[in-house]
Amino acid sequence: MDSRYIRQTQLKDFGPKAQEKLANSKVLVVGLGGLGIPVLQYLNAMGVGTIGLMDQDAVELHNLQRQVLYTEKDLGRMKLEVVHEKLTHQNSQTQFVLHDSFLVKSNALEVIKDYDVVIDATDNFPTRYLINDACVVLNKPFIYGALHGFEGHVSVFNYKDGPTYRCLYPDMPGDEEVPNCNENGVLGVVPGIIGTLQALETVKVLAEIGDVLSGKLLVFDGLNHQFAKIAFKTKVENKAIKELQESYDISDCDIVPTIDPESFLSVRKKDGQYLLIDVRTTQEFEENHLEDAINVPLDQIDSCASVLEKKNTVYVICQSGKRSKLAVKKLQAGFHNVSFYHISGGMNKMTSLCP
Amino acid sequence: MDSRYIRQTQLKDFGPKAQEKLANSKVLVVGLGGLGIPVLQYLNAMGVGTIGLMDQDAVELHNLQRQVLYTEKDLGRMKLEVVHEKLTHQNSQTQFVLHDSFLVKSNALEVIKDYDVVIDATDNFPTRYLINDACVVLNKPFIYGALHGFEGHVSVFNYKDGPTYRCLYPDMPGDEEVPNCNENGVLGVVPGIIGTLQALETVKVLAEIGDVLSGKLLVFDGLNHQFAKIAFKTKVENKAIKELQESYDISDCDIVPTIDPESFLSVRKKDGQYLLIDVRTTQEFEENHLEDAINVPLDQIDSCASVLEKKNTVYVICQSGKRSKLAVKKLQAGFHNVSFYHISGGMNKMTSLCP
Amino acid sequence: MTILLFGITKDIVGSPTLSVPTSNISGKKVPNTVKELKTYLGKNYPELNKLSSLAVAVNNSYAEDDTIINSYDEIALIPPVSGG
Amino acid sequence: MTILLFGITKDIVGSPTLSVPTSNISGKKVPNTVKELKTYLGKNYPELNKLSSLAVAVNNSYAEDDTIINSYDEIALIPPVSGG
Repeated sequence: MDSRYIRQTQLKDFGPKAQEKLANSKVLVVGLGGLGIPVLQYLNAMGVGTIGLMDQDAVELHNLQRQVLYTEKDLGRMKLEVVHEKLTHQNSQTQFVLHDSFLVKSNALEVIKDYDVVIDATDNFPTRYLINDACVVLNKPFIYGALHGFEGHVSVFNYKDGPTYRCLYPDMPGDEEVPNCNENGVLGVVPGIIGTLQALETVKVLAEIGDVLSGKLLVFDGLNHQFAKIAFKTKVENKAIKELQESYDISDCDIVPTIDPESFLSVRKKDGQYLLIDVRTTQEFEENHLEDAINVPLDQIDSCASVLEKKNTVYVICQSGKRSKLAVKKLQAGFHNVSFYHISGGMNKMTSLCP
Repeated sequence: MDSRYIRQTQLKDFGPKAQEKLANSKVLVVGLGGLGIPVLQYLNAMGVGTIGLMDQDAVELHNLQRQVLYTEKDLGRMKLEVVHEKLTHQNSQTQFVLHDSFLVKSNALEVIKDYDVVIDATDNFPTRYLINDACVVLNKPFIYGALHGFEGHVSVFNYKDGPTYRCLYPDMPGDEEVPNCNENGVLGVVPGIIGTLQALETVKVLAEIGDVLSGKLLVFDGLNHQFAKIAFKTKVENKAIKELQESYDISDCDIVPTIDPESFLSVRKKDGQYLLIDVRTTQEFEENHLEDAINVPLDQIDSCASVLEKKNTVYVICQSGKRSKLAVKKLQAGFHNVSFYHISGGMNKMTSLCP
Repeated sequence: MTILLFGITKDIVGSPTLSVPTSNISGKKVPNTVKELKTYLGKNYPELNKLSSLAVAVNNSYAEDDTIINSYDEIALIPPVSGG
Repeated sequence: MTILLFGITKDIVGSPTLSVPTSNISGKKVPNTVKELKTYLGKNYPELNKLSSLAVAVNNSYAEDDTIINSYDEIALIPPVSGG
């Protein structure tokens, strides 16, 4: 055994056997953000043999406050490329598999089937439910972590006969129920705590040591250093999933006229008669926005009649494309003479086109 | 306020005010190892204005399993230099102060007095007790973290009227009571968990948010995801410390003949009539050793009469110089006709001289 | 009865804990099950009604709607969180 | 009485918990204080006697040598740890 890992192989409850199990393991990390970074830094350091990386975002300035692998020089670069480069320098013995896409219904089963364990390091409900269902279909455990402000969740789902994410939260919350991380914010170090706890559970699952956090949800509140552990049971119906759902996007069934950022940019050049509404919060808007955009935060969209006067075409943008879709649905209901389009991918996509 | 920190400034319980407090804060991190690295990655990411770095070790191969900032290219380089370089890339707005030394009695008060908070990220009892006493003398809070295998401790000591490290453990354990991290081993990700929890408490102290972990010791056991919180009280006598102790090295009062690595190397060239005993464990010895060393682990030192035959001079080495000193004390008691020397700084120092 | 609030429920109520009366001197109905508690809370904080998925823990165990609650139970509202 | 063991005490005993008899049917003295518990444990595991600094927690609070212990108390041995 490599002397590189001596500090853990000398542990009686770990030893060279557990190290070898790590070396022979294949782990997929979905999401290279706040949770994915600490998970990867430690799994790679500890000697997990094969690591799959999956993300399609670029590094942005406001990522640096919590995504500690990225430096200022990396701004604008694809996360996948940066992470691959740095982790290779950290441990040249690791095999990396790069998945240059987001996890979606059409690729989930194909991608996940090759791995022993999946790490849920995503930042949205549709992907979490997709990971859950794909892992149940394929009979793989997955290590869940999620954040909200000063708080975080950790659990190991679908581990042997143990419960799944749907045993805790049966149905995906609607778009307006629970804010996502971008809207809500997160204290920089909290993903570090939750991500390292995810990495620990991953190692325990792979190396078959200790008690795995299965059937228990760890709820951490950083403001008062509280760790609650909630026991919950397997519901058989959730273990019986045999195929993925039709759709993992709550809004997919609604018809929302959509324009992609490239098309919007070319339309914008030709036609000055449109209105562009940015429905993000004032703070987000101040951070960056397109110069012709006016800011009407989503929660004030009902009161924007005045700006719509005499406009035939209105484009709506937000950070990721989620809130703009919601806004268009609301606007359509109120203003029947105007054509509304939501810009898919939002500012995330837009800034990668024109950084 | 910089949009870089928007994800935390948008939090109601943090906001631009807390961010500004971080920016105006000065933090000293003592030790750039398993705990220091995650502490630094997150404090630097989150925008702490001034960070002091203190360490005098070089990067070694067996560090990489848990000290995730270091890459294979950094092997043999001084940690202080590597950390400074990488953290500057991560956040060019941070002011770094470099302390190219270990924390010792003669520099502790002078160094610590300029900081608001000290992070104890060391790996030995003498430095922990020194940090405690210096912080009590100077009235500074310090953020304690420590490791043992799969376990870790976190607490904030000397915070306002709160208790100190000595209120929990009044006296420094003897050399033989409790093994240090090098001897005992640590699972790679555990310092990540404990270090990020230290970083969180640091932020809470600096930004004056939430409940600080003062008067409570958090004891984490990674094998069974157990978080015990033990309440303990301030003992007035421990808050009354007005000066440092005579010595923070348990063995300082004993006369142990010492040779520094440079001198040993030159003696070794001239004289072939010596014996060199390496008292580390067999595993450590296999990892690396001087070619003329024979391995007699410390716990078997009593039974090494045979190898001492007809030797006049015996040099003893270990990893850091702690066990070799102990071994010399024991050997002196048993073999009065032999001159024993312990090699100060041990293999740590030796490998930095001839990497 | 003191209820611990996490995630969005803490933001909606604006506090990490919430007191619920356990005696009915006032003549009002006191919640005896998880379902009744949810209804009670929804009346006072209508935004809580929006949450289609909300885990309720009674004494650190996941509770179903028909779980009986008593004044000495430790109750926590744990909505799903999505950040990463 | 079950005692949780941390750090080097877990390594010495070779297990994360340790059972201590709480009735004296055997005629042996049963530990009633933290000090007596330490003495009892030291007899069975002499290496524990080496530990000059050892925090004992009773019901999640730091206990002094004269703290009374009962069979239903939660007791933990928490020695100092030095790694970093």
